[in-house]
Amino acid sequence: MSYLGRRLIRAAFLLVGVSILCFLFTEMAPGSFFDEMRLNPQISPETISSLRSRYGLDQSLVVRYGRWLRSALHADFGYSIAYNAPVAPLLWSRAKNTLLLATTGMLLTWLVSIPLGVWAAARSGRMLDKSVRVASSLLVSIPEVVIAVALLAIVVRWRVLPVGGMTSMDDEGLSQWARLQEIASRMLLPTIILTLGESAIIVRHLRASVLEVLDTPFVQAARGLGIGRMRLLFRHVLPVAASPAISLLGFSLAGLLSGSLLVEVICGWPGLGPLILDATLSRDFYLVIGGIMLSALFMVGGNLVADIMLLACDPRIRTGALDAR
Amino acid sequence: MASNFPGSERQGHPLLHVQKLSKHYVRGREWGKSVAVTAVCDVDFEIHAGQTLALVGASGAGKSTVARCVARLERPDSGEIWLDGTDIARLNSRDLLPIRSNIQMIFQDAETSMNPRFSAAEVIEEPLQIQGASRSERRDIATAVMREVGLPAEWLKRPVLEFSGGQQQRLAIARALSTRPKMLVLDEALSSLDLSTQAQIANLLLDLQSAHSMAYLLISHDLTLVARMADVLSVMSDGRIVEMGATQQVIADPKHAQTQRLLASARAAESKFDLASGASA
Amino acid sequence: MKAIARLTLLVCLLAGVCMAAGPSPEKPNPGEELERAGQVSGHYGGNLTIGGRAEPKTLNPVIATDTVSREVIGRMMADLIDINRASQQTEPALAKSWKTSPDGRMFTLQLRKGIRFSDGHPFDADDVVFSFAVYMDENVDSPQRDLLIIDGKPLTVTKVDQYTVRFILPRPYAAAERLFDGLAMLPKHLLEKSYREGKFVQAWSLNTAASEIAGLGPFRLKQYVPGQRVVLERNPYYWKVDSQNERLPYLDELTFLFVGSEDAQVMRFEAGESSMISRLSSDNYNLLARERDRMRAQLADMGPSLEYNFLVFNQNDLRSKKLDAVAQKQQWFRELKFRQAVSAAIDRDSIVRLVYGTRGAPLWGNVGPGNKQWVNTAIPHPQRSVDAARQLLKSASFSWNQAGQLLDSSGKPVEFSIITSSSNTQRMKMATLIQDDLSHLGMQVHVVPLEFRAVIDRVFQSFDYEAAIMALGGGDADPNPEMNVWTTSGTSHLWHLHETEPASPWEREIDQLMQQQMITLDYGKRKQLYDRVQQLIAEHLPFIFLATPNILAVANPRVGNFHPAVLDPYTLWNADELYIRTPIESAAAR
Amino acid sequence: MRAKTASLIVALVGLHLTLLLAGFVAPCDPGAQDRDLPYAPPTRLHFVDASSWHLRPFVYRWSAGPDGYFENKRQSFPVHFLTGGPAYKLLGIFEAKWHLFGVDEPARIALLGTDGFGRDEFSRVLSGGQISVAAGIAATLLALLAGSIFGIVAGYYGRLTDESLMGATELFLSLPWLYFLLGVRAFLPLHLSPARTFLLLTCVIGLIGWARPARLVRGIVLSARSRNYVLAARSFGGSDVYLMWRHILPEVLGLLLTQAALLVPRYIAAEVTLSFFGLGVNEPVASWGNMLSTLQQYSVLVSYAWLLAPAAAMVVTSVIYSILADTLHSRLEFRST
Repeated sequence: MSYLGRRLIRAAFLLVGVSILCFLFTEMAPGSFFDEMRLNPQISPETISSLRSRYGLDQSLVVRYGRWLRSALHADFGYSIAYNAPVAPLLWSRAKNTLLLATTGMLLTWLVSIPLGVWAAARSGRMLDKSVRVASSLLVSIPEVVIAVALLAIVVRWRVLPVGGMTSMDDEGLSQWARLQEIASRMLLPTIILTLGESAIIVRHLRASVLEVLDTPFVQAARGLGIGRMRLLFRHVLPVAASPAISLLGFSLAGLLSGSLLVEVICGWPGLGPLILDATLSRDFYLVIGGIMLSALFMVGGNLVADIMLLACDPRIRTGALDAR
Repeated sequence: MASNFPGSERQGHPLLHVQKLSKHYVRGREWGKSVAVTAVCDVDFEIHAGQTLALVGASGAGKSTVARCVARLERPDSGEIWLDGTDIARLNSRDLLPIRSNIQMIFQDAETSMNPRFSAAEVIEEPLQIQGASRSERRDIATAVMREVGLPAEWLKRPVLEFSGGQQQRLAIARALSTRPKMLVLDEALSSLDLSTQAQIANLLLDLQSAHSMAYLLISHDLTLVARMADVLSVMSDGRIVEMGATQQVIADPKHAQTQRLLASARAAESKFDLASGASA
Repeated sequence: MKAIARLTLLVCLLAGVCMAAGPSPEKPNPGEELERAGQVSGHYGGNLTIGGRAEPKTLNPVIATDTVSREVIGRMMADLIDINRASQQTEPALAKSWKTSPDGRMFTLQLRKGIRFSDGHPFDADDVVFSFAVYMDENVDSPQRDLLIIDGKPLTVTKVDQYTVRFILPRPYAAAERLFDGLAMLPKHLLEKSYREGKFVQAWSLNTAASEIAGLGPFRLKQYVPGQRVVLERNPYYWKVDSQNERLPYLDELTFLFVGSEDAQVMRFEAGESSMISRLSSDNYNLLARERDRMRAQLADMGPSLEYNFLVFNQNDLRSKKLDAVAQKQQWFRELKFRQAVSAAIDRDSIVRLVYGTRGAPLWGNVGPGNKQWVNTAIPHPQRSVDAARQLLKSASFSWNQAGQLLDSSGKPVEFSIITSSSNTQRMKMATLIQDDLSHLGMQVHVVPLEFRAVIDRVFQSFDYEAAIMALGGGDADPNPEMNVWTTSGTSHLWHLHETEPASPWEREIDQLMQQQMITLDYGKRKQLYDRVQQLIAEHLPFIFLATPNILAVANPRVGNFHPAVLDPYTLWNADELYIRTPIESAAAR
Repeated sequence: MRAKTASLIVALVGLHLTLLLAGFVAPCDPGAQDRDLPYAPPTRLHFVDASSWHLRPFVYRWSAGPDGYFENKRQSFPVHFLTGGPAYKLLGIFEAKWHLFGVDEPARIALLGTDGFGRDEFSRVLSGGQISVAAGIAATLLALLAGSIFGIVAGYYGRLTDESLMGATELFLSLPWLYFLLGVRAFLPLHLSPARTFLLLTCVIGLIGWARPARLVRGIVLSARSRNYVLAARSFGGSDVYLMWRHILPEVLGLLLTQAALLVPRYIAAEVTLSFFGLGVNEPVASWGNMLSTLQQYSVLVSYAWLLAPAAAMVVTSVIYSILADTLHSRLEFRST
């Protein structure tokens, strides 16, 4: 209890820290939303400066932060200059899609990497293990952007899957089932891209920790007792080996969320990614900060979930044996 | 310094004099309030040069805490620890450093108390290195103490992992000897060894004690060993010393219930052992 | 996997044909003064999907600044007088005719009678007066407001009768009717309330219900799906008919997908999910052209655009700024022969070839060959010559050292940096080519890619740059929008902003010429004046013009009446006339 | 095991030596443009001509035709080995003109084709590799140095120190780096010399990267500091610094080595992202990052497959490094048990 309480307090501090740094960074980044208008010779600088003051961009950083905090307390999280609307609903309408993509990616990642990691460890040194290791090191090393763009190009060229968006233009006419199929088929590519990069890391870690556990005496003993291979691996070894992998889970959830932003942009998935990228490039100040705060929230949430799972798995943490002293 | 402790019949000042030693631990925090657990409470005793005092008691009685406080691995909450005329209970680590060479600790598990990456020489020289001795000085002392504990000096270059359990314990003793201490704290130092090795090491310790007239603070739950080595026996229970006296006297006539319990269980174990050995013979 | 893909493809195709039953067009009734779009023919039905680069931000025509929003809004709104993108001439829109007073200051517009907004509410002079009040309101800060302020004075709008409005300009203004293009007429009945309450800026956001939004354009809002698409449907009351007297538009629906980038536009087009791309880069155009057989696309190369890419040297007054390093280099930048040498050494043909894949045109002046009405064809097009450049530098007392480095008269090596937007691959490529070109003169040039807003910030605000590659123009063919670039007081007078007095006789002359052409109403005389402006610019090279890309577009072969123009919006300007061909028709068209 | 280790060492040395001697191995100046040959496919090496077999390979020139490039077979150009060519600086110091191979003018040998400016992709992959790999290694060192200092301190002192330092790592991991990078660029002088760009690159990657190793190190230190021999050393009066240096650091060294082998390829990849934001190495200097960033254009990606060469080079590098990481890992495992 006290451990969780401490984690929550830290998370709150973290979010405040992120918001302050966000404001500092946005202050540092040159240019403002209305700068693009300067390129249009027909718009006068007076109009631009009057627009700036309308949106409070000429205020000092502290004033803006104060205003933002107040608006955050009203759950608005500021006001988007480009959309002329409060930030929170804008974000929420896209966050749903991002969460859908990220959680699916997460599930798929674990579905793929747990069997692969355990299996590779069980057959360490053989073909399967070698190919898993080579494949994972390849996937880890190529930048995600390159993987994503290349896969996308292949898919487009070969017409394997529909690309981009979430539903086709007129989904109302379709039955629920057809709609679901449609969404699934469009989600497939971004999910695969997400899964590839993330599971490469998890497979590696899981393989290593399973190998470690396989070496321990209790497994040797269990083997001596004649417990079946499958049962041994998944009932006895995996739960012990899972603990370091679970602590990875927090990172991987956060990684999936931030990774999904990139994949969304490349695949045209209507999530937070395109919105935040666009807002960043156009300096839609509060929208950017809102987006960052949301992804920081996801990250903190992911770590918290991982901590709770660890707590459930590893009682040493609860007593503070690992943390205190 | 008037003293009414057993063994105080000896001449001169005691080498170690512990007064009203107390130590609490903080076990986690619950809603901002710290929950203290008392480990040691108002412990008094003294040891003279060349003498051995044994602390016995059930596990959790606070023996090890006393040992750690005396070796200043922990800072006691209150009380005084006079070592050779200096109260070390409150000293900071810089002032403590020169005094450290006078008191050394030998741990229960010799293997884990030595960095497996080190060679024997590195292990033995570590306290000297911390004290700031020169390289050649360290080498000389290391060779000398190796011989003293009965290990060939050529083994100095060997990694620690290649030594057997008994040899590792000898190595640990050699390390403790390297600073020529006046006092050794033996925290269950022999309990993880098999019986014959234990006897060898015990003999070694007794020989060293008479050679250098060192004082020993012996922490143990093994009454047979205590009976053999200790001059004074003190029994701890729940952080307090409940009984203290000359070893033979306490064993012969235990006063406190805790002492009686300890003795009874030791005798039971002993008879079992006798049975076992008898059967095997 | 394949089965799913095939299924979805099938679903898409079916959907494209038989779905999308928008409102059917109202039969024209005699009371309406409809515009007949001459030769146009087509047939009803179908949904046209267009992949847009970004998501629109608002549906409010008064405050929209980004191109995507304006592109969508433009299909829902109409203006009084329209510039026909194909002919580049003005033509009647909501005003069926107009009269100009002899002094050019008074415009009397005759509105169409009996026409209605897309919600069926009639349109009249009150709506026009309301619209202009909104546009000119200081508290709304419409970006179009500046257009309507001439010499610091706003134009005045008065209602003469229900279908007549009169505009009075503060002074004669050449081609003033072009001002009306793009000023959407607003429905007073829907917007007056929010305007009175001072909440106009929040009105017509993306989340506004479709029933709350109405315009006079060919389409009206049907649905907005955040992050995905905006769907427009036919405006059943639109005021144009085709040659068969059938009410336009032909399309049932027009869908804008938000796909993110040009590459994504191409991918979605290749996947058959969108049917049109309006401004393709030459790389993608050439890619599609190479695969014309596979793609079966209608490709359109409309020739050079009006955009001009240029290299500008920082000649700003830096005395108040702490930019000594830049200020020291300005003595080179202010030297005409230096700029001429740079211009002579730049290999414009290579730029057109390597950057635009030959789909562009080299430029030596601010008006390119795309603007046939105004281009001064007498401006010389000198060949690239490193020797000539070296001669020029030598005559300006530059010299070279042993290693071939160019030194100025004080012996300092010539070294400067060119900033450009890192997201614009074309300009990045130009910079790299120029870097190599100028190295042949012994100049050491650094290419510094910066993020777009950072470039703008440096060029317009901090002046902390040495040279930049940028682009301007593209709006209209007329010289008036260029006023702010070439006159010394202009806000886009990039090489020397906030110049109080013309720094040189030629700048003074340009000021006079530009002012004069603005109040001259006769095209021939204006052309003469503007020719002289172009000549002066080409001679004094405040900008070193590089090249202009062609306007490239592509459409699915089933899109009928696909006639892109070189003016924005390049492909959708005739959205009301676009239609979906039947497979038989499209086979015949090929 | 032995043979495997040997081949790993050969591969490691071979890779780094090739990159180190890029100027010699590459036939062309990596910055030299040939504007008549943009996007030319890889030069084909021929051994057979109309009449006979040749031991020495030869090449033809590319000519531009309406449907792309074709080989101009009128004249053949033999490949020379150890031949003179464009001047370069070996190891950045010695002026040299010798190249491993080359062909006579006006022919060109572009083993991996050319990019959009007609520059030799092969030469650019090599010279770009110098910068990318060096930046990757330097950034790794920086990140691990910072990470291990923070990790050890946090793990060793625990409590508030730990709490605040781990809070800081979490903050670092959730920060909006895009904005930070834009901001940083605004503060920097406009043009940076390649050396300074390199330094900057290293610092940025390293600074962003320290958080993860710090957490890993902390985990190990947490368990290491309660080991008995640490306690023993403390009882001898060892100071905190001494304990950390002598007992704790060797404990994490294994992890650090493995991490290093894992991070180098990752940080090489990170340079791609940085190049995209104008924080990478600028034209005309090559790096794998700025070479790959042109591939983000769909038309380039699907039309000119040979421009994927830097990605292939990255994969090779990364595979070598990951085998190294695996080997190190199992070695250390072996030693500690």
